[in-house]
Amino acid sequence: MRHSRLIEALLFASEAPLSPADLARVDDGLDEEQVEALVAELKQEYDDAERAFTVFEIAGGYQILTRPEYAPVLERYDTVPLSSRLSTAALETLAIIAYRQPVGRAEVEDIRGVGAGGVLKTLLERDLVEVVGRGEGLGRPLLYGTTRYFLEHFGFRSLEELPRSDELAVILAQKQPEPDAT
Amino acid sequence: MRHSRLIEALLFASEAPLSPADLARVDDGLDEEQVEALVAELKQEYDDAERAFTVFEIAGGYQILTRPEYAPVLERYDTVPLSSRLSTAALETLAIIAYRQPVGRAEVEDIRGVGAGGVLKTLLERDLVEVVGRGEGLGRPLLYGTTRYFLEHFGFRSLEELPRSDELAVILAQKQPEPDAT
Amino acid sequence: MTNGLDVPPGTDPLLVDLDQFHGPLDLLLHLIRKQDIDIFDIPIARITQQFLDVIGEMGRLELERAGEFIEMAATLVRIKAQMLFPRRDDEESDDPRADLVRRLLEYEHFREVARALERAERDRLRFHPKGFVEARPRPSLADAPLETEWDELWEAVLALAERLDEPEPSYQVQGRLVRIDEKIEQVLRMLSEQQRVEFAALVAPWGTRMHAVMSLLACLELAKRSTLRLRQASPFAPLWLYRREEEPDAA
Repeated sequence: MRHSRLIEALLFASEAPLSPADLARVDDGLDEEQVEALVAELKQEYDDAERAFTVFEIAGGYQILTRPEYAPVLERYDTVPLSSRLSTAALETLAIIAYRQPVGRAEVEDIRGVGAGGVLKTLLERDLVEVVGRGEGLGRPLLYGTTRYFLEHFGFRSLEELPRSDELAVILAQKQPEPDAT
Repeated sequence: MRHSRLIEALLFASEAPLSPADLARVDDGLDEEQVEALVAELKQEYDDAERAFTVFEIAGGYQILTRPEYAPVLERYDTVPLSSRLSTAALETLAIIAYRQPVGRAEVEDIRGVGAGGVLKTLLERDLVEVVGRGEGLGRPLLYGTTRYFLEHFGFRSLEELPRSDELAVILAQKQPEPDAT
Repeated sequence: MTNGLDVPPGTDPLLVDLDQFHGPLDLLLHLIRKQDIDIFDIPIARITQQFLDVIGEMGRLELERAGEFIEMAATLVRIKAQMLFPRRDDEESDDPRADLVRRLLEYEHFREVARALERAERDRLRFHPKGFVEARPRPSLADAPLETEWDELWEAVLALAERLDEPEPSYQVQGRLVRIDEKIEQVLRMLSEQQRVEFAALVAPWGTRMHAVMSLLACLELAKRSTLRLRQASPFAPLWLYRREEEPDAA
């Protein structure tokens, strides 16, 4: 393992600043001067790559911290209210799950033509969908359905009450694409 | 500021994994799919530069952690916090809750053959399990399930990653009503 | 050897420190596995004696733990007594040991899972998070009430339908095989949330004959397994599925 990476690991995982003497203890072949040179090199790498963090000298030791210009963003982030509306991607995914449940992720992705991993996580976290079983086939994919909270939130007593119309025929009828169809 | 660096700052400054939805909140112009692409890019940069840390997918989110090969070095330093490990009683109780959730205390005690009050209290305090509802029947017993932190603690991306074994199928099947012998 | 075990000295299964056991099932499993006993044919008299011998040494155990071991001892003694009654050969399922074996296997399984969790924990602890983080509130979606209304979702539905509109839209659900086990899962799920479900509600989301037939077969199968009860006040009246234990007049 390279000395510079040992130092990087230590600076990252320590809860307090580490002095050159502390860092030199990591390997018999290291002295404080070498440590200082390696830390300077590390800082240069972070600066060149414009990382959001870099090495700071604090209380006679070194510590990796985010750059000060990110402080306002981080602070604002903590106070920004969480989005209380679903994104378009989430709405579409929820629509497909509501009308085609139980349905696997692959089928949702086929219909929307894009990955659904992140969106599914959001819907699960929001308790709007849940895993309702496992499908057949490779890896027995998880099948998703809507939750009781989904019905409550949108004011339905049962799935039966979801509006249906001729326009929806396609969503309802879209065949699951065969894996071997080209 | 570049989106990728905003995300880097957030991941770096967070003590817990952040989901794509969490990260997307940092800027109105970001959606979850873009976040996922940016995180993948960030991870690639860390890997290319052979940083001592990189981005890991854990508990439905992302977290920057040191690579495991640095563990022996880090554990020699008392400035690196050590997480305490769970007792066998706690692990057994968690195993049952993880697979049987939502599950009441009585079922946990029945399976282990010992009282579970003290262990459950510890698991609740450590945020590894939570009350997820109430069961039917006498006294409407509290039902427990695992938390997101449970996934974090064991490094699982989701409950799907729980260890599985061939016997598990047998045990879970037994939970279903027995088919008639006739 | 005083306990009459035919095991070599030094591996005496009774030479155990009770503190290392996490309950009576753990101890029983130890006795069975250490002696290579077939768990489906436990020599109950011998195991009971060994179990009693071990807990005879447990004076130093605190009362609560002692209770758990004594309860198991009582169970073993009861099984032993039942084994003395002659059984008819055709009554396999009446083996008084059956429930104990089930519990032992179940516990052994979760003990294995716990070991796997322990390994996962050990592996996870090799990845170190950032040591110093400033205190920041942990964001969680659960803190933000969902404001999306149905009309927004409905618009997404319609937009999606339009986008998917093929030259020859088919107005029938087709192609997707309906499986009885999917239906069984669906029924079980609905009955876990509600005490009773109208059959029509099961079929409504799909509304095709194949779904109706498979749903009905699923219900009949579950009724046969005594998981649910079907009720219809009169012919052509709505058919209701009741969760079995919720049945008011169930014994």
